[in-house]
Amino acid sequence: MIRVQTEDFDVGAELDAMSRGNHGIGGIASFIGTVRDIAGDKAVSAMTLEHYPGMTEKQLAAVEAEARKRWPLEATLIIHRYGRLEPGDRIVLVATASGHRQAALESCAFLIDWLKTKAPFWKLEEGDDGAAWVESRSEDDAAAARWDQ
Amino acid sequence: MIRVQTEDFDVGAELDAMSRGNHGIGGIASFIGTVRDIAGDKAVSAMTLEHYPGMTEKQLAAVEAEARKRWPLEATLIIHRYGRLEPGDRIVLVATASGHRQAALESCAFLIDWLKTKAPFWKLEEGDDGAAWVESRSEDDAAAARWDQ
Amino acid sequence: MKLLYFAWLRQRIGMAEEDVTLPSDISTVGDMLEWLRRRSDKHAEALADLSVVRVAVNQDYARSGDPVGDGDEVALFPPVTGG
Amino acid sequence: MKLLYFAWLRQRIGMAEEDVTLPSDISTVGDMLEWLRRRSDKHAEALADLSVVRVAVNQDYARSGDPVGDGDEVALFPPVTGG
Repeated sequence: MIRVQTEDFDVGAELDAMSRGNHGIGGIASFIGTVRDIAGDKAVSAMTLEHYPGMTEKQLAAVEAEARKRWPLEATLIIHRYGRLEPGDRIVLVATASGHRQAALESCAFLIDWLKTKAPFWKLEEGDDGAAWVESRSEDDAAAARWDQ
Repeated sequence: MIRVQTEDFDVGAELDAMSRGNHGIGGIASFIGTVRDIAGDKAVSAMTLEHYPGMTEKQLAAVEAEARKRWPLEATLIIHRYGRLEPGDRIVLVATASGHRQAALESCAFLIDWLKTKAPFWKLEEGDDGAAWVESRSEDDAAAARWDQ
Repeated sequence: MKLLYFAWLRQRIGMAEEDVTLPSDISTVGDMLEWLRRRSDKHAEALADLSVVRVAVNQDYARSGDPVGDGDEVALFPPVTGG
Repeated sequence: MKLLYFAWLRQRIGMAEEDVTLPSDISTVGDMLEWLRRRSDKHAEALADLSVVRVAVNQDYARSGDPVGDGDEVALFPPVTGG
């Protein structure tokens, strides 16, 4: 399931809902991304996430479908917020459920790695010197690329 | 933090509690292990987890300390249940929080892999043919061993 | 053709979207970018370094040699930074 | 010495724990296991295949050559299956 929204989400309720009643599930792996109050050596007081409605959902669905092709998954979930967020706020939740632990753990890492380089979101960080667009990180490209090997 | 208990736990509340107020956290990775209704080709109606009080906590604390030595972690959590559980019930929660996504994801996988081969728990599965002790899996040894490389 | 701009490309070009008529002799993403650069000084400045410009045609990533036509929805944006 | 048994070792030996006095000439885990096998038929049967028996001395994993003494807490159990 894919959701793109401004509202926060209840992690416990979301993980329960994705696994409830499916007793073939042996493990649920999840990753929650949150807003840090620092970027490099610069203080961050808030950030605004912009995205490309339509393409976002299309790309997230493609990433989810790829994960389901690579691993035997019982359930997958991606929730990504946009709009203005403050330090400590949740940005994203990805979760995968499988009969097998390694499938859940690996596919969860895959989802967040691919999401970071494919989903059309952009972060505008607010700090002491005003607002600045976050630059993409080569580490993120490398993290996504390792799944191509 | 380490907890060994019979009671269920509230995943959302636990993850909130471990990260609340720490705005250096950028990612929280977690793994929830649940009881499956099948083991191999055998139906499972319930399981009872036995453990070695004292040694369990000691080994879990050692695994947690090793993770904190290997990765820059802001918070770690291991909750493991014992006693009688039914399909769909949660068995274990491991979670790690870090400023960095890969540190959280890798250390979370490390914690559950090492826990599986070091924490003194034993599963007695109940099925159509009565109760049987679960045998250890060589895949679990291999999963734990890859962190030694 | 519907053009969409995001993040600092939107800010530098000064608009979120515009409708343009693509000349009939332009059929690839690369040629379209060269043509767009000549629309205004702001376009030229925003598209000066194409190594930091990503292109999507009908909501899928496209490269310089990929085809593009006047009926497409085309988006220009910087490398993504979500998650 | 306090001996603890878990899982099927507890069931086969027929008790969860026992207090024993370790002979003074036994100083390693391996020698202790050989000695324990001779305590009863149940001990012998439960400890027949040592490849599926793990030993902890004072709540840390121990191997055949590791030292053990009469004041230690020693646990015998199958390979663990938690998580």
